[in-house]
Amino acid sequence: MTPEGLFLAALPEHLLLLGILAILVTDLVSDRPRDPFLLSLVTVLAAMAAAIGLHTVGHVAAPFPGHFSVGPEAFAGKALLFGLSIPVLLLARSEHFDSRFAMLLLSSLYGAGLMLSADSLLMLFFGLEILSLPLYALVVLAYRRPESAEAALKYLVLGGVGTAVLLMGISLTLGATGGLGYEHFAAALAGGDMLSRGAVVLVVAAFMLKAAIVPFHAWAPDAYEGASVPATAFMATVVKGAVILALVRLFGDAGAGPELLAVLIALPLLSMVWGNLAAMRQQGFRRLIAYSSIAHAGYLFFALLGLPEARFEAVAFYVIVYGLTTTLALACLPAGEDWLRDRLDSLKGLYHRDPRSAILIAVAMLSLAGIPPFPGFVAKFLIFRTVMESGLVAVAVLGLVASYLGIYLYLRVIQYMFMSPSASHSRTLPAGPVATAAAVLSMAAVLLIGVFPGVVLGWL
Amino acid sequence: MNGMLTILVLLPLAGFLLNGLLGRRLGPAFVNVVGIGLPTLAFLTALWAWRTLEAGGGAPIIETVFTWAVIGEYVFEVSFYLDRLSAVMALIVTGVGALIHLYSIGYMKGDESYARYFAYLNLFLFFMLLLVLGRSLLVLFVGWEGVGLASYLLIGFWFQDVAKARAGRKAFITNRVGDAGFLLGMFLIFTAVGTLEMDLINEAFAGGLIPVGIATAAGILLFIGATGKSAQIPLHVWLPDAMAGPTPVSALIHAATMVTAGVYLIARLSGVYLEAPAASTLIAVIGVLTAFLAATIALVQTDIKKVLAYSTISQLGFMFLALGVGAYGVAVFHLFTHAFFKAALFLGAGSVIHALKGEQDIRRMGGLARRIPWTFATFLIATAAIAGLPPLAGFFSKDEILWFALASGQGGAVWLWALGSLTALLTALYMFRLLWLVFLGTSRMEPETERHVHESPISMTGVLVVLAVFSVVAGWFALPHYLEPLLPLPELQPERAGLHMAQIIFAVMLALLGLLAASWLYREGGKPADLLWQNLQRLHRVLLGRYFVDELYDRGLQRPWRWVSDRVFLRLGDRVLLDGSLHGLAALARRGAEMFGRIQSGSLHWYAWMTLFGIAAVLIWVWRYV
Amino acid sequence: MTTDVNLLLAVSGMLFALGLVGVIVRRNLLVMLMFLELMLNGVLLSLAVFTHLLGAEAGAVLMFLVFTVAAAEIAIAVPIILLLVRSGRTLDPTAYSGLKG
Amino acid sequence: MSEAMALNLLLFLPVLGGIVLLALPERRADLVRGLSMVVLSAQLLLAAWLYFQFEAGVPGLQFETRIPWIAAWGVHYHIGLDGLNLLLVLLSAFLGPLVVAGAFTSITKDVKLFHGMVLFLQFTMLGTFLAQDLFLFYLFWEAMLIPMFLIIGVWGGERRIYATLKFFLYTAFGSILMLAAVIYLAFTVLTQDGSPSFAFTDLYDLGFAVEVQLLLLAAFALSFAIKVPMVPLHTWLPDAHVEAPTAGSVILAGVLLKMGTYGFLKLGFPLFPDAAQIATPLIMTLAVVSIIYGAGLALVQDDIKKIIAYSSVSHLGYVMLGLVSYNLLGVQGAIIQMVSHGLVAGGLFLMVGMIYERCHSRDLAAYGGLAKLLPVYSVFFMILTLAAIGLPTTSGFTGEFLVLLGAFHAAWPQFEAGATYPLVLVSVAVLGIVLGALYMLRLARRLLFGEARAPEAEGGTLRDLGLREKAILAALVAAVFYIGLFPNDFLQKTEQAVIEYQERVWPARAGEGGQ
Amino acid sequence: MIETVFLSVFSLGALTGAIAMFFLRHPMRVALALIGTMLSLAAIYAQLGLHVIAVFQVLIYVGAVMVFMVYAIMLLDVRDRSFTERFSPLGVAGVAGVLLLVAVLVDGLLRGEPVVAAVPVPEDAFSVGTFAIAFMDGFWVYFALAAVLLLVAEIAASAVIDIRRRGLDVAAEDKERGNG
Repeated sequence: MTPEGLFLAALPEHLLLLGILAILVTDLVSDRPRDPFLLSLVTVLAAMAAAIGLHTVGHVAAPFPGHFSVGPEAFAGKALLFGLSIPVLLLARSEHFDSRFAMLLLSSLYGAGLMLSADSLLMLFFGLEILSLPLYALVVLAYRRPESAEAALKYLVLGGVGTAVLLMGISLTLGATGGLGYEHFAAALAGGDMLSRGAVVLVVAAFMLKAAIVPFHAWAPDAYEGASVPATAFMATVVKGAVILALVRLFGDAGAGPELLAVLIALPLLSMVWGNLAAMRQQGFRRLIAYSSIAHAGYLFFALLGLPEARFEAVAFYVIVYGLTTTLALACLPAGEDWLRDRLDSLKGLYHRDPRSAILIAVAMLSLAGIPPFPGFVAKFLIFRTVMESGLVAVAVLGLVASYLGIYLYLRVIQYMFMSPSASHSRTLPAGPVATAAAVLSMAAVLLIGVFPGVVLGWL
Repeated sequence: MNGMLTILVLLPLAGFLLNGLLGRRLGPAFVNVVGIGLPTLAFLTALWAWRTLEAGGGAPIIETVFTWAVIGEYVFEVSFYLDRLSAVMALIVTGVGALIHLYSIGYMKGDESYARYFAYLNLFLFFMLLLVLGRSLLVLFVGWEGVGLASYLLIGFWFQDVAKARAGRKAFITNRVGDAGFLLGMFLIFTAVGTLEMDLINEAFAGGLIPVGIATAAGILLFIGATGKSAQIPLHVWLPDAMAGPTPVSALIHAATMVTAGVYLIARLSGVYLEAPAASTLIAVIGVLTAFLAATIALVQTDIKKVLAYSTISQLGFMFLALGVGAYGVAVFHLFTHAFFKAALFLGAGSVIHALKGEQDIRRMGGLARRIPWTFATFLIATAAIAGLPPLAGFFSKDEILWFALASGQGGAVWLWALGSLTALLTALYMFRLLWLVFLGTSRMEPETERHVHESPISMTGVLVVLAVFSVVAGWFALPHYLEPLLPLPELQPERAGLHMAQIIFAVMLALLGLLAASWLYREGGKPADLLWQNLQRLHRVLLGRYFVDELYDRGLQRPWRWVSDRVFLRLGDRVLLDGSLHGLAALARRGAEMFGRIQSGSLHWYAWMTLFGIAAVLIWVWRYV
Repeated sequence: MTTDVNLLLAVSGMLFALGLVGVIVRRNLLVMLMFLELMLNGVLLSLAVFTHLLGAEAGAVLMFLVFTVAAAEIAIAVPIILLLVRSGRTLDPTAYSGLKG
Repeated sequence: MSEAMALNLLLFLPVLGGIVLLALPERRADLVRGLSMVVLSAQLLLAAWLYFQFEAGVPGLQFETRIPWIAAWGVHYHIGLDGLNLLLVLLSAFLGPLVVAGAFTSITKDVKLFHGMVLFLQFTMLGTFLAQDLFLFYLFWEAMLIPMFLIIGVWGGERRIYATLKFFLYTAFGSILMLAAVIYLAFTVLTQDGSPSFAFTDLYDLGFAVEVQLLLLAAFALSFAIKVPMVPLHTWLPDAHVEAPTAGSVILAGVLLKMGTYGFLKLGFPLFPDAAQIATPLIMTLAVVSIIYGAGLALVQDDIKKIIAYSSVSHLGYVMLGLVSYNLLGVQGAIIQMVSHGLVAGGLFLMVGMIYERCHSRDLAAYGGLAKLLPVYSVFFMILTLAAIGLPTTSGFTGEFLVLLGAFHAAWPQFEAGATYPLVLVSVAVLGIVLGALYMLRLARRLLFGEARAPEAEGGTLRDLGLREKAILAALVAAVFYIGLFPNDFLQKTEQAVIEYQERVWPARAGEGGQ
Repeated sequence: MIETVFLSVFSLGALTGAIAMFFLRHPMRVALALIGTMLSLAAIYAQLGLHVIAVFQVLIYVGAVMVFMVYAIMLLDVRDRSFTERFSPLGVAGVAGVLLLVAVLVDGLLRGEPVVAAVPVPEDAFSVGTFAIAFMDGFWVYFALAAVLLLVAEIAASAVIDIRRRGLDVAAEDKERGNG
């Protein structure tokens, strides 16, 4: 591989690294804190542009054979993750934004990029770590209350357990198949012996932990609640998307054996029920989003049940839609003190104070609930069609019924905004201009996808 | 001429619309002109139509107005059909109708809803004409339901009185029960024949291609419809209550015309019934029972209009008896004569009520003959007519009925005749009772009422006179023979063919006997009768309670239905089973949510344990065999 | 040879399990962190066994990377714990359960 | 303007109106109302024009538009008119302006949102009827819930939250299983035909095993039956109706419920004919149970709106009965009955709204003798009551008569072949007309007749109907009588589609008369 | 044979250290027990021929990580409930967890023989020199990434430490408001 090849294939990652370094350098050089917003935004935009460009020209390369390769799916995945982080950046801009936040966010994206191009479990593990480590800090970074640190700690400890489990799985893969490449994992998937099965299920369990699938989900509600709004948005959208997309890539063309299949059916299904039900009675918005994200992780995992060629499309589309709508909802939250704006009560009567935000949140909620004509429906349709196509009709039906349980929690938010009188303590203000920009951006994308889902599907 | 029948039908409709929309604003004069003028015009048109029909030698005139619906091969047309039967009906309807409109001017004077009254009355005429002129069962049904509506509206005319509004509702609902039967019969005929045109239906049945079973079923179902409209057992209960309406309405709708629609229907579809002897027998039995039982009830009623109402039911029973033994023409004949004398009776009663400022209880009347002579005279004539005294109208028609009940080759039987004769006796008895109690003897009126007694205006008495005249002469038209080409009279049973003269004499004797009995029992305000009833207390109670049919319906149908609706459907079904299970599921979801919330306890140790548990579980699962 | 491998794998599994259970059982944040390290050590042992057995360089590389990652995790974990202790004045994680439900 | 473009315009007019609406200032309620009125009136004119352009007796769709939308899945933006949806489109367009006009004075809060939602609702309803692509259909079908959810929830009565959630969750549950069936159909098309498609016409031709058909039909039927609603899936309806604002009730009764029956007619039965044939006795039973049960419940209610709500359950039972007769008479009758019920129940709800606006009570016991207080009102109320009872010359009669005739026509040959049950059911259904009269006349009696009294009527005087209200009701009553007297034009335009329906579902029955 | 004895002894050492970690009260002693375990493992690695790993185990793990840990312990010598009560409320459940997971894992690992046949490995494959060359040859990208990882960790750690400086005032303020 020529140096140019290396450069080109990993261009998005290079750009991100460059951005991190640039911010670091400016931070070190200058005395007073400088606003790294523009720099980080440009970095992400450039990385996304690079990914889209390379996707468009159909670049395919393996600069580190057996470890790192790129292709259409990798670029598409990266582009969409980077794209999703743009509204998150805008959202972050309106609160606690500093150079460290920017660097950590970009680092995490860097890890996501690695995961989406990984060809070996080594690279996957490393990408996952680079993705996760900044998150612990991101959670605590919006430090306004002791709970933030608590949230970070819980995330960190359980994340550490997850890392160990993943490593155990990788180690067993090595033992079972003699290597750490994706082809070895595929062999383990296909193999029926104890080590292979243990390896695969432990790797999957680790991914479930990172994606917050019941019963490995316990960190998520607490971490989301403890984190700041942009950090929550980032975790719920980009991180979750990266984890699942990486898992799809890891599975490749392989399907799960019957034992693993049962796990891949039962736990996501349980997540849907658990997340949807537990979200029903939440009083904090971020916590609600957390439980909702647990349920959505369930839907995303369902895509793995589908036929290999359909998985990426289903997951990618779902991630785009889910990410955009979640960000949209979070971006439209009224501004104010953190504890106050997080309370669902603050949304009461929002329509009368700020109709635009209320409508946008309502759109986001309905899309998350999978109600047409919003794109969440198309995404859900795609997922469950994928499941059904692989012959698991009953499973798809169960999944749909489980997804039905989630409708109420989203309606409840709408009910608060439109049908309840304003709460007496609602000292919140309309969302700020940058957050509004994030909302508008997300909304535009949501609308576009809603009206022309075919275009996005075609692009994927 | 084309359009003649359409004009005939539309005239009253125009009256309804004009009076209904403009009457209130334009005042009583306008209402009078429209309300009387249009029915009169309609009567003239009917005469003209009849003349045209006769000019054509009685060949039916068919007039298609428009096509209501075409569905596949089936065509539902709105068309009118005039033959002798419908011509007679149309003449009765418009003639008596016009008279009663005229009468109403005086009767309803000063009522605040004067225009509404005439509008309704015109509406009734419109639907009644649709009923009698409609060629297809569908059009007939439109009229059928329409007259029911008009009846409902007019019974509840003084709607602020809850009892009156209820009576209207009762009439409508009871009729609806019959209508359900009617509809089923109609459907059955349609399914069997493929058309609803009644002339074609008759032809089809006459052709003998339709199985007897279908004819019987259809006959019975249609008869159920007829029992509703014509107040036959068991659907007779609404008619006495219908007397809540203004008296002219009772005369027109609930005596002369609408209630005879059932008779008309069966006569019209005689082709079906000729093929269904079982259905015919049922009709005869129901008819004679109705006639008898209603007559017994009429014996003890104390409301002047109720007596007449039960008398109407009884007379309708006679008509059905005639229909049941195949003497369709005779039934129509009785219908024809009954229209006059019963209208005269009702209007006479109206005149009495008018004179007494609304008093209807015959126990508080008496001795009115001198005070209101015209009313008395006409009432007397009509009473004699209904009692069957020769040579008045009722004599001829009723005699024919009894004769055919005995001798008809299509189900004539001794017991039908015997019961019918007994009823005839009772008829004379209760009618003369009424006459005695109201007009003769000494006054039992409240002094306040008595002071105001006055004869009715000429518009009312004039009508009474006209009707009385017809009550005399109507029987002289040999209507059954006029209709015979259309509705042939049944063959006589050979062994009884010679008994006609004896039967006539016997009938006259019965009428006279009734007269004598009444004059004896009801002298001095009915004291002898009271003595008699004291000896027959139980029977008296049963009769006063009208055989408790209303109570039976209330306890047996209405209350159970309400109970089922309330307790079973609403409380058990909707609230407990359906909503209950729904709320149960919701509660389950809430419980689940609470449980999940408790599991998320905030303890890091516990979270780690859950993770451990999960890992152990998935490992055990995938390693469970090998 | 098989006995050795089995012995070591069993030890590896036990270390891994003990590490995870230690996180659950001990009531001291720092000790819990150490048990996380114990888990990683369990993994490392199994990796070492397989690397040895198969001569897989990748295994050795992974072990090397695990060291790095372990160091990085501790580097982030300790400041977070310091932050917590600063506000809560205890190393007992049961005191930090404000987020729940 | 070509007809196909006109149809697209018809569908998208509310959207265009909604976009303009967004630009209007919140304070100018009059402008908002005026705009909605203009938009919906224009839509009505367009619908009427299309109705007259619609050619009777031509097989298949007219004014069709078919544009690929999600090409990879074979989803098309595919709309068109046929005999099945023609009248329902006309009905929706007809009720639209009336609803807005009816809300002139009753909706004073969040006027802009309200009209936006009405326009949105109109869009989704028309979309549901016009869609000829299952994906598109489902999209509209579900989207309809959103505006209705808000309309009930924001402008509703005291228990509006409960009612609107119940409405949404109940209907959404049906939809979710239908979605499963839709997905199943989608990939079956792909496996059978090799190319993805959601077009109804392609789906009609799929051959499934009977067991599969039964499951799929069950999924579709659950969704449709909830919306109809058929007993025992009806309990959302009274709550939704009672709590909804007048406009919501009118649209709910007028159009939304028809989506369920339309679903059966257009999709449920034709897609799964074998299953439909097997399920016919069950559906008939449920239809008749609905007729009786709804009538019974309507009798024991004291809330005026609940009475009308339960009457809807009963009336739509007739529609279902007609649909499963599979002969021209019954199905044509069912279509007419749908339209009729839309007009009548919609009108009754409007009238309840009018009286509620004046007296702020829906308690039947609080009223009496309105015929004295509000004579004009009473006349209209009486006419609509009678139409609900199915008195001849009103639309209710046309529908009920044809339905019952058709059902009888279908049941009789079975009776002759030894199957008594269908005939018994039809007979019970015919008896249902008695029960219908029972509760409607009770309503009329207690409301209009008796001693004159009404809450909040000072000195016994109430303002009778104004010109606007009279115009609304006059339009409705005119339509009611028109369909009652001259249904033939409608019937001719729908006939061809009904023939196609019956041939698709039960060709053997089609031969048995009625066609 | 001697190898087995050697491995057994050090395995026992590692397990003893691990179990001791459960029962030692002071975090410092726990740390020492862990170090003991790690050193035992290092010996095992060396015995398995993974010399370079053994070296790293001692250098990085014991040398760097544990020393950092020990510093933290000394810095935070909090003698609170976590000191007096060694076990969490989930002690019993934890023991059940031990039994379960140990049983499952050990059973699974013991029954699961590697299916890939063991390959003859050159004796010095994992000597520092050979391995370094192999590493730099085939896996150098990970070296670069390790640098990135450490950079990221450093940024993250410094960010967290920075919070300690500026964050507490805000936190106290917020808490007051939240309560009030």
